[in-house]
Amino acid sequence: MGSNSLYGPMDPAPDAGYTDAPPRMGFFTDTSVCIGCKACEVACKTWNDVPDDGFNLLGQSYDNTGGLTANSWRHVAFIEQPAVASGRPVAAPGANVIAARTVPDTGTAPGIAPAVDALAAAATAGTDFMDGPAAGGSGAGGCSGGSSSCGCSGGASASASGPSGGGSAPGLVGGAPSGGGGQFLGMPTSELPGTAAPAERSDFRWLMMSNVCKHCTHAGCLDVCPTGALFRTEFGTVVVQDDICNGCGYCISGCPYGVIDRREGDGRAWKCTLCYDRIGDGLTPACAKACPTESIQFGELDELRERAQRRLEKLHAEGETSAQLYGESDDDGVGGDGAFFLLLDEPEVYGLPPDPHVPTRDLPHMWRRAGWAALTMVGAAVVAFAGRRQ
Amino acid sequence: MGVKTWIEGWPVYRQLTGTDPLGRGAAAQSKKSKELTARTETADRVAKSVCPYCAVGCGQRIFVKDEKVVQIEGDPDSPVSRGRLCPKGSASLSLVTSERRQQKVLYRRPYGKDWEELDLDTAMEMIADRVLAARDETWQAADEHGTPLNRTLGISSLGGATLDNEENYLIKKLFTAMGAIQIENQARI
Amino acid sequence: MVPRADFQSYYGRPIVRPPVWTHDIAIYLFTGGLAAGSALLAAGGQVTGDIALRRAGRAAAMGALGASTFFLIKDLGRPERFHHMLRVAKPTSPMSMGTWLLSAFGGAASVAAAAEFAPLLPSRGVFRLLPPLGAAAGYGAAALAPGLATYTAVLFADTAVPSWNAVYPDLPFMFAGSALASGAGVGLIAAPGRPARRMAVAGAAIELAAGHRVETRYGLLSEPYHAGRPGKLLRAARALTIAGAVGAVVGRRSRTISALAGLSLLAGSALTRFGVFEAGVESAKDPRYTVVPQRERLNARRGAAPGPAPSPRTRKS
Amino acid sequence: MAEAHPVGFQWVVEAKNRGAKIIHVDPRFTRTSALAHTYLPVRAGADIAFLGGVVNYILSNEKDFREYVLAYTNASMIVSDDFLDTEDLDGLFSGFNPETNTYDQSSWMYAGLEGEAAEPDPDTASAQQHESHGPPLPADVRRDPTLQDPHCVYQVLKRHYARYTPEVVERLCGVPEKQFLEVCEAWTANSGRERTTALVYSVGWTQHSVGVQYIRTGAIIQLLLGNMGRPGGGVMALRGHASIQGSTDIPTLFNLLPGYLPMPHFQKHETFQKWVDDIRHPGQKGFWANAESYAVSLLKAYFGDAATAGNDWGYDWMPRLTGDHGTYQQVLDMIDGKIKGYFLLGQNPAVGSAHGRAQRLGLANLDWLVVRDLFMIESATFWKNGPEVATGEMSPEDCKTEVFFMPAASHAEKEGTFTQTQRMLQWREKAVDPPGDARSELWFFYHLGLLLKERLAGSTRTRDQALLNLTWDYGSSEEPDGEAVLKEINGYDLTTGKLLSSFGEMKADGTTSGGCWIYTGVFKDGVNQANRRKPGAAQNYVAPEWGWAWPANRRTLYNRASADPDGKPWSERKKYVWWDEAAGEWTGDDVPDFEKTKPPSYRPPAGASGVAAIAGDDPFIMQGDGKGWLYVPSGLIDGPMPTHYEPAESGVRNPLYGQQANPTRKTYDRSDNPTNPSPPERHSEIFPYVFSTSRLTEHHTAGGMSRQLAYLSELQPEMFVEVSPELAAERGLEHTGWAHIITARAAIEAKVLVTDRLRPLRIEGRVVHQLWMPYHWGSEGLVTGDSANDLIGITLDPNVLIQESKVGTCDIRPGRRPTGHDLLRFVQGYRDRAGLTADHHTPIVTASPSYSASDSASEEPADGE
Repeated sequence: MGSNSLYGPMDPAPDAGYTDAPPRMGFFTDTSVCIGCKACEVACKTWNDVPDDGFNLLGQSYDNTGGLTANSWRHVAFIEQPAVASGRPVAAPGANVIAARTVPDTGTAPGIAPAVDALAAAATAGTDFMDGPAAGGSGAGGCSGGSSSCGCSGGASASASGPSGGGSAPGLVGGAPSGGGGQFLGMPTSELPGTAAPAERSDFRWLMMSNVCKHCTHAGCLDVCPTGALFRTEFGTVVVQDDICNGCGYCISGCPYGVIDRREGDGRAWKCTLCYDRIGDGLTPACAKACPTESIQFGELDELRERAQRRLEKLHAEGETSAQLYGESDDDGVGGDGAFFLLLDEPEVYGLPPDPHVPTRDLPHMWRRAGWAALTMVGAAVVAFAGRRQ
Repeated sequence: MGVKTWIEGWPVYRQLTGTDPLGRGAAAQSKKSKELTARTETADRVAKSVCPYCAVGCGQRIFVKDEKVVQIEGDPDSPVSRGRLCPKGSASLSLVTSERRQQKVLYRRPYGKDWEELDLDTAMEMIADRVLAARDETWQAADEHGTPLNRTLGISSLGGATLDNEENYLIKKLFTAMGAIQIENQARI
Repeated sequence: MVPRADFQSYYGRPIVRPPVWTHDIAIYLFTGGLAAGSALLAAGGQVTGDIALRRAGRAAAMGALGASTFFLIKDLGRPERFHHMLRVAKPTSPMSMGTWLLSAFGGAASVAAAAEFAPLLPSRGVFRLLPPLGAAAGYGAAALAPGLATYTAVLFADTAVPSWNAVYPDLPFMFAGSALASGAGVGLIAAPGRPARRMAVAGAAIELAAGHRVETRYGLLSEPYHAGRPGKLLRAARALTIAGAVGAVVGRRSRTISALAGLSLLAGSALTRFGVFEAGVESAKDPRYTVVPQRERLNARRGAAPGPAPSPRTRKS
Repeated sequence: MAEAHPVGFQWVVEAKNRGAKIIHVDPRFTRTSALAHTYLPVRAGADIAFLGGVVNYILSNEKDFREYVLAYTNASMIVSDDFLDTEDLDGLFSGFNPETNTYDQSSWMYAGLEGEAAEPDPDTASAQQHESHGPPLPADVRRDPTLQDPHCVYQVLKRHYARYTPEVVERLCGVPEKQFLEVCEAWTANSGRERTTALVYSVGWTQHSVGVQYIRTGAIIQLLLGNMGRPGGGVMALRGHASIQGSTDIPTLFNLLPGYLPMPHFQKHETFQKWVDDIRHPGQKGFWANAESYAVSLLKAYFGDAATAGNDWGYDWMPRLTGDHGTYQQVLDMIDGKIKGYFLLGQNPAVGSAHGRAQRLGLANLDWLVVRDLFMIESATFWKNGPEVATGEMSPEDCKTEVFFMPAASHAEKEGTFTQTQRMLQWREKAVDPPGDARSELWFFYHLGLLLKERLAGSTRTRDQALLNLTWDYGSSEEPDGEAVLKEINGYDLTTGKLLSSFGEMKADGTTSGGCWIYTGVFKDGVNQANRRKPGAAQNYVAPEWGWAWPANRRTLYNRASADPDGKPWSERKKYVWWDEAAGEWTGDDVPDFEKTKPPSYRPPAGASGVAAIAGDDPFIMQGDGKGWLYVPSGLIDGPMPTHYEPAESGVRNPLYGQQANPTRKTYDRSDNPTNPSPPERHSEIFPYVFSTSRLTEHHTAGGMSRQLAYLSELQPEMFVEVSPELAAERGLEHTGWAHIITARAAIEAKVLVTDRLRPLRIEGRVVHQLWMPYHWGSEGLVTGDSANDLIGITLDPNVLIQESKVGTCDIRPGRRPTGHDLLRFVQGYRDRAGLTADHHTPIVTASPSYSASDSASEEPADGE
């Protein structure tokens, strides 16, 4: 236990009592080479004997498992993104994700006016879909108006039922496209469809990311676990011990990333173990081993961080300016992630919190406030009885 | 188990006496966790294999314990795949061990409303009888001009792209010898 | 009304996972607070010699504690493994600390409650020790009671649930006040008197003041406390608490009004817990409450230079 | 590639990380597009226009790798004066016979050789025999090394593609000129001495009525740019089944024998000698001259001692083809009651083959059916769960087919070789025994063979002699010995009993055997070469010691072309195989695909034939002239050069020619196989949209190996259709709502995914919407749904008889499809509106009558009055 035991940079394994800890191990997930094949999801389930997540078409591009759950310890997110509407500079040749580029109308169809405005609207409206709740004024169909009652708003209304909604299709209620009943994606409502020069519709990219437990330096789930089922391994990873967990559910709310989850019918909490059994025998975790394009890389965290920096610099040099590392820095709110990412857009686009912190950061202060409150309570009681002593 | 062992096994005691006062690591580790080992390490044997799905031909290692397949994963030695597998290849274990796999010969008699179970040997005999009967019934020794044909058009077959070369070889050899030329596979589709 | 914030998310799905806890946990919070408030009431009665108050307080503390334990265990995914809670003692886990606290309080409250049966038992042998033991246990329980009442606020606050975590400075006071009010409610029903009335007023005042801060001081993250169903619950809770406090004062001469005031306080306290519980759940379900404050914080930290954010894709609505 | 071959795609990603530029052309934005530098949406069915545009760009800008082209291709050869191009004949080549819809190819030949043209047989997919070698061709051809002769291949090609300008590409394919030119520039700039470009296609390319010509166009580009036979170049087919290459090499195909020997044809191959001569063409250049050795060795492998010179090695026992016996002909014959029994071996045509309804109706009209599979599949349960049961057309009570479901062994439960997509054989070790009654195909056919032999024992009937004389000895245990079979395939020296080490050792005198000559060498030195597993990291990047590739373990075919005519590498950067003057042999990273000690300077003596006739600078040693063919003077059924034809179903009138679609395409003009109308016919607007189908990463073909597994089913749980937002608006389709898709064959339903990944294209000045569906679903499994293949009709590429299933026309409507009998009425309603009455016939020849000289050809709408 050290001075940064609750917050700030530290090496977690020695802090957790491993006097002779091996180097900290982790994942670097480079989404710029992810092809969304989902081998990681399947390899993980195969190795860890994880049940399926139900058979539900979610309509979230090719994501039909929705998110990380007790039954999906790897999860591939798919984001279809019209890039031009974002105002994002069109990436230079050689950049990573140039899609069909905008070209001028070639005039091969003289009778058809290039409906540029409609296209811009289409692309803009398209972001509605991507952005979910950010219902836009220019949005089309049922998404317009930013009304929180619209299915697209995903706002504070009860429509946001969450992913564990028992087999329902969360995408359909939680800010999903079809809720409003109209078209949602790239639909200029007043224009004759297809009258625009197709290539002008937008620049387009399809982002994919294999998400996983972050194995935080300061792990909210681990900190709050009352049984010690969650523990820090000698590799610095965070593992739930299924022989200990009693399913209190506290860890689920303790996680700032929404990773860990309780399995229905089983009652215990489950999440990625970073294949504790495999890495203990010197093997690569199942997902990283299967990953065809080395989007998921496993190794010593220090080395992975260097590798990630180099990759980031290369992408920046190639003009992919939106590339960023996520969870790599050890002075973020969780002391750095043992499983960190290279993203091509802002974290929240992928369903990641932009600036998470471990709740335990404020725990001492919380206890102090509770102490004051307790004293206040005592004081009130004393006052209540004061003057009645017989 | 003595009281002493019991006490020493109590994480709170380990917290108080060990290097992990907050109880977040070494002290909280259970016996089971401490003794974990990968099931590939304890397998009885490993078969070198190849993924059965597409034609990339990724190397697979099949781990067997007590005559059961316990894990299938990529073969890192393969210069084709370097140990990697796609989702289908990664699902090979469940392909092989699935409880949904049919393990019994099933028979549906003409106009039957449902399957019946059938003994394997009986099925083989019945199939052999039907092959010979269909062959005799539809045999074409020669065309109307006497040009030899030596064949039957009464029997056909489809499949082979998922099978081994050795199997395809026997299939083609046997069908050709019995005069059945209508033999096709996915390569035509 | 907080202006609607623009933000991006992944198909509007939650980022932090909404608590898997059911309303059992809200009840647990209420009964825990009730046990704590009652224990204080009992101790007061003990000190002031108000036996009826003491007896009612001890009984209520014991009963509430039993219920509390029941609901806590009931909400476990593996209830048969409840005892695993005592495997470790983790200062970083409010639930671990709370479990130890609950156990200690449980012991004390049980002995105190058992002591109330002393008159029915022969006053010889070990039974003679009961009254003094009960007295000690009663004080012990009272000493632990404030902790029991307020640790649950830490339990909620020490999570990634946005609206629980953010309000941690005020939540313990809200719960402390609520616990006092509920304890006072027991007093008003069982043995109405000045202390109970005073405690009711004090508890209600603390709860309402803290609650007001929770509902107003935390910007976007206060929103779930006044919007939607949690808002309704908390408004109802406030009304009941106010009514209870007023009733406690004006119903001085009426046993009926006092009892009604007591019930009102109890109901108010219970609804407060439900409201807070649900507000947290709502804040976790909607990614807005996770993303927006974090994004603002991040942008502020990055200074004037917007960096890659705020994304140009966000639009004003 | 990322979509259907993700693990192979790792090499693309690696190349990209090293600076390669990735271009992806596809009707829909896929997971491959997501990682490509450039993605171009293209109209399905317009690939020849696109690639032809590239050819035009290369030739009109003289961007070809001239030294390579001159030395290694037939660019300089002079084509007959009689040849007339599609440009002259409104979309037909010279020699077209409108009665038979076939070509007399003599005018396509090189000048002076007009009489030498082969007679490809459209019924027997004879072009497929060219997988391992070119069609016959005499050695000496007139050439013009200046490439100026107007009749030389180079000039013929240039004229043919002159109209495929960027502007035309845009009009036909919907690809904007600017983007198209970027691709042309990138492709040509990255080809030459120092650089090579790889062309990778997935075998959806084969599923077109001009499928072979698609691939031919790619080959022309790669030859012009000098990308063949060189590292990092080539035309790479990504095939879709574990051993689909193997099942073509050792074919379970009607028209082939192992090693691409043709199945005997009743007229052309009446005698052994005629058969062999038809393969080797006495006097021809190249390795095919030794065909008699391969043929005799095969018959020795089949019939053993019973095959003697005296009985022509048992040739007379072999069955004969008379025409088309392909899988689609078979299915129609089943419907017509001509076929009694059917074996389905790990194949699920009720879902996986075109025209699912015809497949199922065929199955229902058999006497018996044997289905061998791992899981219960739709083709085994059509009689109770099929769509036709739902419509009331079929019921168990009325279905006579006797069905045997025989559980099969999985890949882990048997040993043997798969041949992967790069012709590499890899041996699999057996892990465990198969469960229950599950058995391997090897077991099944071995024991079936024993039973048949047992029943026929003692028979003197001629017809039974082949079976009785068949060698059938594969070990003494219940499960036959897979290695024994592979050894038989490899072949023996029968005088010594030793295994052969190369097909060069095969003899025509009956002293050798070998079940598949191109596989000879897989047991080189008595070692199972396919079982070699030297780690890739421990060898050079070609990894020659992992598995074994045919022929002779060569990993890149025609790799002699990686060196210049003098035998030196074209560049240091791209060195691969070269002539080592000091050692007097070819050497390099790969096994040289050339006679090891034949120097670059070797010139064949006059009158040489066979291998000796291959010059030291002729890299394409299996071709009749040792050259890469830009122009195919003989052997293809539909033309010597690829030409843009519209798909058999298209809403677009062919802008280039009066001839709308491939005039030689194989059609089955029957009322149960209607084709949606295309211009110049009327009513094409009844089916206004273009659709394509393909695979998802998460599933495998007809779903038999994926929809049964929870881990894959959860990833793609439902049948869906992808549409652009514009099409969604036009038809009122809602995201994740239902829609139904209709063709003249069927109506199926699917969930809607509205996505920007599909976009409308502007073709010929009007908007063409394309929609896309996966074809994995059927009625069995953990996740079920309608089958996309039900939508598709049967129209085949004439060269290889593969169906056009990658493009068709359809309509799409919101909501679920009708059910029961209403569904039949609903589809009939579409047919009625489209004029597809029972006596309707789709016009084949639509070129201007003055060119086609045909009474039937007509620009007049044929609405089937």
